[in-house]
Amino acid sequence: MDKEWEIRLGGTGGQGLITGGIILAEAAILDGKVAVQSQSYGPESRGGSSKAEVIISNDEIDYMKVKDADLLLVMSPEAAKKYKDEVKEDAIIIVDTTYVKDFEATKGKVYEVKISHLARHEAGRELVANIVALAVIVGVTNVVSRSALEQAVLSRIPKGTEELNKKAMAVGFKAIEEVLNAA
Amino acid sequence: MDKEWEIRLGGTGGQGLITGGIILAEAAILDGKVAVQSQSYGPESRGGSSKAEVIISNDEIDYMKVKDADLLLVMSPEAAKKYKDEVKEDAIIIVDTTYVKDFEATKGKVYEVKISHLARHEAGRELVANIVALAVIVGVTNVVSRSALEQAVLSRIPKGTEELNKKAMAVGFKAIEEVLNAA
Amino acid sequence: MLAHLEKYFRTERLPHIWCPGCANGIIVKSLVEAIDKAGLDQDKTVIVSGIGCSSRAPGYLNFNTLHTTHGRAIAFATGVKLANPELNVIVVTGDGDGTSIGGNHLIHGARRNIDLTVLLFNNSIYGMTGGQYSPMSPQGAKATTSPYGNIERPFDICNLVTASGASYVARGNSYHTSQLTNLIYQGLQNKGFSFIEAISTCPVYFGRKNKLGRPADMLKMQKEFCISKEAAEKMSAEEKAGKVITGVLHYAELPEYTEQYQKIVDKCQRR
Amino acid sequence: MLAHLEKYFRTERLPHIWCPGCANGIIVKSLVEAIDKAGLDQDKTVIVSGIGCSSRAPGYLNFNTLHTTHGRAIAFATGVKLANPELNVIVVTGDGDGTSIGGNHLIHGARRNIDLTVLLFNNSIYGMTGGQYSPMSPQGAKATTSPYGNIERPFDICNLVTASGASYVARGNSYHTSQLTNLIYQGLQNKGFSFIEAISTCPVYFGRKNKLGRPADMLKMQKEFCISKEAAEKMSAEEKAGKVITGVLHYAELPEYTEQYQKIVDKCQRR
Amino acid sequence: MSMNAVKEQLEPVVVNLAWCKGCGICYSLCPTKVLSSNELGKSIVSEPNKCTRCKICENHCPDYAITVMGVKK
Amino acid sequence: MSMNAVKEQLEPVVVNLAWCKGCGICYSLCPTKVLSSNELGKSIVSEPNKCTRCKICENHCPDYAITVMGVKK
Amino acid sequence: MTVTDIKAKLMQGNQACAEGAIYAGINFYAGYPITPSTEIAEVLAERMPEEGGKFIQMEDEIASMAAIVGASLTGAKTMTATSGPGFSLKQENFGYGIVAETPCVVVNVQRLGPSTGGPTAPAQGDMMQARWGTHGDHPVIALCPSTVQECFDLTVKAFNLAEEFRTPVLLLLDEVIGHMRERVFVPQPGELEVVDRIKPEAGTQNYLAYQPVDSTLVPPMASFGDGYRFHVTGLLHDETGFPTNNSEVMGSLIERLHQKIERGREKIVIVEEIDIDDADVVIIAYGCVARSAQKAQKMARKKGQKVGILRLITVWPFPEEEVLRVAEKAKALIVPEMNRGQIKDVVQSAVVGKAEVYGIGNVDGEMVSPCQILAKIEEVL
Amino acid sequence: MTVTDIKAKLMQGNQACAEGAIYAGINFYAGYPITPSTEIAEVLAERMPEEGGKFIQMEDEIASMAAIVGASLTGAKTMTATSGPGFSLKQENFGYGIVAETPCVVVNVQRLGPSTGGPTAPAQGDMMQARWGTHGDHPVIALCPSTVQECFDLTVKAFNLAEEFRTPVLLLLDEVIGHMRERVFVPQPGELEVVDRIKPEAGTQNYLAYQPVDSTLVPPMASFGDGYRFHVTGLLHDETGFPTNNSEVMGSLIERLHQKIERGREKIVIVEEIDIDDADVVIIAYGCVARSAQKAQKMARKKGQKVGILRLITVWPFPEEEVLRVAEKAKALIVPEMNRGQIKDVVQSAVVGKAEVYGIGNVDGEMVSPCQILAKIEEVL
Ligand SMILES: Cc1ncc(C[n+]2csc(CCOP(=O)(O)OP(=O)(O)O)c2C)c(N)n1
Ligand SMILES: Cc1ncc(C[n+]2csc(CCOP(=O)(O)OP(=O)(O)O)c2C)c(N)n1
Ligand code: SF4
Ligand code: SF4
Ligand code: SF4
Ligand code: SF4
Ligand code: SF4
Ligand code: SF4
Ligand SMILES: [Mg+2]
Ligand SMILES: [Mg+2]
Repeated sequence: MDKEWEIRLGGTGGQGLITGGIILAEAAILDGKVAVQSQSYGPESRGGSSKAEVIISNDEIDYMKVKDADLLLVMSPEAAKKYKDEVKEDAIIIVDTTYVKDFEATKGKVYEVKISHLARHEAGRELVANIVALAVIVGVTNVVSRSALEQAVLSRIPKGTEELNKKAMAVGFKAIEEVLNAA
Repeated sequence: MDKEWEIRLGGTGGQGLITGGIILAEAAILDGKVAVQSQSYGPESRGGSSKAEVIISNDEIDYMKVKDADLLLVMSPEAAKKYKDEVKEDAIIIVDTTYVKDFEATKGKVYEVKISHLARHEAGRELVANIVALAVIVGVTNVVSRSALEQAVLSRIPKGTEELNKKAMAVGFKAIEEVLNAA
Repeated sequence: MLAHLEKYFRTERLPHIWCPGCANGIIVKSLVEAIDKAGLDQDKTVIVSGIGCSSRAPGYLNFNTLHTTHGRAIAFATGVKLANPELNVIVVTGDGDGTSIGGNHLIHGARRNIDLTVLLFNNSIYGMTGGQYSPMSPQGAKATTSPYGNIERPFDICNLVTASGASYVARGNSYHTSQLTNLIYQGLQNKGFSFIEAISTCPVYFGRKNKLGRPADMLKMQKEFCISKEAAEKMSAEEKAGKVITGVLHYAELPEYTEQYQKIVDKCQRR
Repeated sequence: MLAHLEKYFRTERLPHIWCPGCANGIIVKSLVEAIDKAGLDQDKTVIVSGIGCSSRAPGYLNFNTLHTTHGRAIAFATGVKLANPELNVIVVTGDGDGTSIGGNHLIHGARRNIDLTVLLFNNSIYGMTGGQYSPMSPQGAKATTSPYGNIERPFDICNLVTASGASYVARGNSYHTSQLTNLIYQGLQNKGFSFIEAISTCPVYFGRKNKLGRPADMLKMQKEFCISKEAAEKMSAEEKAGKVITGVLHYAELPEYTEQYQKIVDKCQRR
Repeated sequence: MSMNAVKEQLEPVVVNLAWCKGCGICYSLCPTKVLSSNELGKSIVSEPNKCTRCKICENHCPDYAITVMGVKK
Repeated sequence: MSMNAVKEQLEPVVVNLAWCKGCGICYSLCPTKVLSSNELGKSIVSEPNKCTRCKICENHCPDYAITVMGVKK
Repeated sequence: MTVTDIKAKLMQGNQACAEGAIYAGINFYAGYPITPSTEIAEVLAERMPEEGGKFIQMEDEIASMAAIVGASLTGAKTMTATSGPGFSLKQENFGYGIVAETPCVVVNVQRLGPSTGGPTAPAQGDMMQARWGTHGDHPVIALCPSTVQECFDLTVKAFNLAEEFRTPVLLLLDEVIGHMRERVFVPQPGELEVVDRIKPEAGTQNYLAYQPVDSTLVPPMASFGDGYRFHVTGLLHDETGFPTNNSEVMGSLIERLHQKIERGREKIVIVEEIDIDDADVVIIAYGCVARSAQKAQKMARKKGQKVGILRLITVWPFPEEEVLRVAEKAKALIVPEMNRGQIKDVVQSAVVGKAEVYGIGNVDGEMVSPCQILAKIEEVL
Repeated sequence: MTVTDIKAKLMQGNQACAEGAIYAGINFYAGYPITPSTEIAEVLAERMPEEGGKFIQMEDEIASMAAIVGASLTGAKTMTATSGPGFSLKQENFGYGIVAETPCVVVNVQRLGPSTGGPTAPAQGDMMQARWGTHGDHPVIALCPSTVQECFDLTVKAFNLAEEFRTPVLLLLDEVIGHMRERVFVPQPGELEVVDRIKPEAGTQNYLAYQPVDSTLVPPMASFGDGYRFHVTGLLHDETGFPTNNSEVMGSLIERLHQKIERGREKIVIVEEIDIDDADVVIIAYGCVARSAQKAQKMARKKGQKVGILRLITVWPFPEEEVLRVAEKAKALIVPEMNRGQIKDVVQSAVVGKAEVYGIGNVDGEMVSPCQILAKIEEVL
């Protein structure tokens, strides 16, 4: 990939989106790219909505905030509402239909995946929804290489959860392939 | 009196010189004059030397600090040393010879009175040395009227010490008269 | 709950910001029930807090509410109470807010025996900032700033407040809700400095870091380790080991600060 | 005295700034004698103070000396001690410095049981600023800010520090000098937070305002109202009324903070 | 049997799903397993007839999301 | 009797007048009235032979202005 | 009314400040002793109960600042006094008072800093701290008396501004003014304006504690106990008083806090102009140093030098227009002060190069003397 | 050494700051948690014992500041980190550190104020507080990173300056920089300069703790325990360290404290100039906003607009000369910042009317965007 990717991941606190953003950035660095990850919090540290932003580029990145995203992931209805318009015309939008029902895009191409549901029921724990989501993202975009993703995931997760997370990635890749094939 | 009086009272903490300065200023106001009183302290509130300054004038007083005094009272050797040169050529200098021995003036006219000694032995308590000193000052200079002085003294002292203080004033007036007569 | 809810809560601000399963909400319910039992006039009641998760409570309560700076609630409350002694003043604070940065105001409020009712939510952690240890974290506890286990010893805060001069000191917890309500109620009745430690939970930070299970598990633990003073009196030393004693731990009739001050005013004005 | 004087005092800075008859000088003498008895290496000993008349003491003592900000001596001392546990760290403070603005650091130092020896000069007043009441002024006492008599209740500071978690707590006074020396000495021996309240006098402000006579009279009063713990044990309640108990009031062997910390370092570095 | 009483028996416990955060306290503490969780972890009344009106659920719900009707049986 | 011993008997107590602030503690507390005050209130040794070397004066002088020679009689 | 109708009293600056507070109707004082401000507390400890008010000595300055804000919320007029070290400690809660819009008066009797510094030595070293000492963007009102009479009068003014603008107001004394004594003509009741709490109109429904009702942008303020049950927080909030994360609302609160002071400029900003019209050199001075300036100015005029004075009575918000106006006429401005040019730099920024600006900065605890100023006049003329 | 020799790591700004401290040789950290600075403490709680250093969570920010000054006196390299409310509380003891000349590093990760404000919203609202927050006249060194790499590098620099100039040094981060993650090339040991405590020469007799021995005016500093038994106080003192009331000595201490920083200007003041030479408009920016400026500047240049950047890496002492030099060439200066023009005013004062100065000031917790800057460029060109 050669273009600069502005990526926004939106959901609620506890869905692990900030970790998701970090992993994505770390994977990009492993791929030899430049990456910046930033985020926003609710009051002090808890409650409310959560947002992670990642920019991945071949060149130095000046401005670290995402304005109109090239890639948007939404995992809560609030995030969907808040961020769906802040995307580029040709953006890729990934929607976790476990929580976001009836998503109506004004711009971009939408991919609907029951991410959290798959995490809970296929991978085994909803906790890894973020990892499923990352696999979905990479499945659609190849914004980072699969090997870099795997390496980055494995270096950020608690010891003893390797299998769970590998499974989550597999579930994600599989799910998005199905969606892509169906399209 | 018509001139502006810059007065400096110097000694050690506990000699009541600040009270002395206040009484002098208050008396001046009773006389219908303008007066400013200022002072300096040791570290936070205790120890070391103590200095009170009073300016008495018929006009508004701009600058409240005394530079070269018209009238200097010194009640400790340190104060004598420190302040004896910061006087006008024709200054009046009153020295408490109880504590200040061998005072050598470079300028001004010196009046030597054993103020603290008189306070202790004639008035009855050294505590009223400042009042004795005020009477001495007024005796030499008439910087304030005797009646204003008495009124000011009586309004500043603790109840029950009226007689003691009146006596102190009398002792002071008498002592300075003797000095003046002797001169 | 419903009747109280409409009357005492700013329901339009609910649900509150606390995490799922955080016991703070349970303790606030006891507070409201105690206020109801004591029959306090809502217009004449002020609830003051500092900064922390627990200190967000006043925002949900339909009284005069004052959310101050971290640790200073008792100092603000002292101003409120002394300026207008007719107001009932309640302070809501956390273990960090009340015993760490705010420890000095706590002991001085107690010393003055000023008529405040202080309810301290003790979840053994700084919740709001994401799980650092507090002066009430147990020895050995894991927190983000004690990755190797906490080496500091926690205060026995009831003991400390008693030694500072408070007239009423009690301890309750978020499992034994009717006891807690009653302890707060008695604190509200006491004319003087009343202090109630309410053992709470922070399932998200304290619970996770220390592997204490789900929110319900943490409440069940409280049910186990908290024993009432009355029960404790009948127990042997071994039985009491590891237990935390709840109930009214100290009470003394003492002169109250604002009343003492009023005497000076009366004396001065009589002259 | 003479031998100690040259060795332990910065004699070129004497006479000190304290007013005639102020008992601070007597207490400092006991401190120096205790240090001598304990054989502390002057080069390895740091004396830390806050702000106040009593807090000027370190300036006269021939050690590493640190005169800090008002109320914060224990916090500075905590930094000194934890950064270099080989240093003996002594804190000199006043009743205002140590229990009013500095109350929080006092209770937290005690809670951590960090190895400091804290000597609190209690003259029941803010001397340095000219005689305002302090959290240790007796009820009814006159001060420039309590012209109608103090309505606040004083701390029993030994009690409070004990409740905070200190391992050694004692009270002495400026009349019974050898007892005081001994109490400080024992505090220096204790590896942990040691607290000694030394009852002092402020003849100029506290004495005058409360008509307690000359400096010597105030010392004689101390001789009367201070009774040792041992003597008190043999006295009836009536006999003890109005008396202040001196001696070692609390002692417990407890883990010391810097030693506990070292264990973490050792553990980490062994890995 | 009044309408209210009927309703109380059919619906002894009411959950306000808008406020329920799915913490699990109520359904973990309910002694008779009246309550269980839906797929989002929120509380649902699955066995209303087993309810003893002990109010443990209401008392311990941190989100004021549960109301128990009537009085303890 | 050595010179020192003689000196000690004549001068059992030495006052450093430069440091003495005249607070009166020593001469008020001295049980045998060895000490009294000069006209500035400072301490002077007026009855040296009465001194018992009890050191009450030295122990309570806040200004380190008194030294008692020899040991308690 | 002529001077003889009124009894002149010899008062200390700190005492006049305390008596001014009583005149303004103070109900509550909380403080912690510190040289050279302590007399304010001492006078009020005695006087407040006589007037039915409350005096409390808190455990420290942080608590004192907290207590006066708390008391203010019950409707009381409140004050605290301190000096540099205590002023530093009050900063956090001072900022709280600004955001929570609680009227109160904070006195700083300046001594030589930094740190413990020279506790009895005078200085004017906290001028910029007064403006910027607490974190975040905030406006500040600060008044600076030059006479003991002004200690009285400006204390009354400070209470008035606090009530009118719903904000803490600073009184910046210095040790010289605080401790000197001169005569004060104590005004009769009614003689000076006294502004009381601007409350919501009787019968107000749906009172919003942080919603302005007119162009002043100052919301009327109910008291705890009045029956409105409002919420107060130091978090950024909307007009209900409840916290928000909405950036527009947060930004507009901060903007309103500034604008309400901007709009009140005319009422707030006071300067005294002396012989400005023909002046080649204008001395810009405040506090005790203005007294030296006055003496120097008279001496210079006697020598025929065209010197004027712009005395800053209000220092914050800074009298930019007034200074610029003077700069446009005069050749040189001299700013003598007892710090290293804190206000001089602000003057510099205000005059955008329109006049040369010279400073005299004493940081040794000695008052700037008339001689120092005269010498500088010679230098720049 | 080429880039590939070094392993790039993804780090958070706060983490890079903590790791920079470790690289610089930190021995002691004391702090109190506060958003958005807490990660610095959390990383160091874990890392310090591994390195043999000490971490302590104190009871509040006042105690934290006290503890690092105390620890510094034993020879330790020390640091604390906080945000606005805590920074306000540290002010008194920060001033003590300046007067007592104790090296230490104080980090303020700025959030939206005033008061509790917006705890998770970014801001640059404490720039002037950093300069003037403590009472009395004092100099300040403050550095402002714009990248995560700089969080690392400038932390090392801050420790170095603290040691070299015997003074507390401020690191002013903002929430954006503190919380964002980007790659950091962690230098090898020896690669970055690390300055250690400048002690009295071995065998020094009659060591005077506050007597400079050379033209730097920085006295060598012994540690407690070294055998010198010196005295440290926050009172103004002479070169022995003992307090004095002598006005000359007091004044000259304050003067020396300022002069030692003045003389070190060259070592202390760092700016980055981008495309300045032909620029009509120069953006003066710092911290996270410099990143927006960089993006805007590139976009403007693409449009053919002659725009340059002066990035302030050192904010205090203020790079007056550097700014003036730019002002003499450019037509207009734009100062975008996340406050109401704090640094803009300082720029204004520095350029004495030589160039027009325009500000962009966000106080709503939103970062200044490249668009805002571009719009302003259009406006002023
Ligand atoms: C002066 C200051 N320091 C630090 C903080 C950050 N802070 C906010 S809440 C908190 C701790 C809260 O802990 P606790 O009082 O136990 O409340 P909890 O969140 O656990 O209920 C801290 C340190 C702050 N807001 N202000
Ligand atoms: C922050 C701060 N607040 C107030 C003061 C003023 N101050 C100096 S000493 C003191 C009280 C000292 O009382 P105490 O500790 O009892 O000491 P003492 O003088 O009685 O020995 C006060 C309030 C100060 N220096 N700093
Ligand atoms: S962080 Fe902890 S204390 Fe705070 S709301 Fe969440 S669970 Fe409760
Ligand atoms: S003021 Fe009191 S405490 Fe201070 S030196 Fe004098 S007598 Fe001692
Ligand atoms: S206790 Fe309350 S919030 Fe928790 S699951 Fe049950 S109803 Fe929901
Ligand atoms: S009232 Fe008791 S039995 Fe009924 S649902 Fe609640 S906990 Fe279960
Ligand atoms: S006790 Fe000491 S200072 Fe006091 S009078 Fe005696 S010798 Fe002098
Ligand atoms: S040693 Fe005893 S007897 Fe001798 S002078 Fe001193 S107090 Fe008196
Ligand atoms: Mg907590
Ligand atoms: Mg004291």
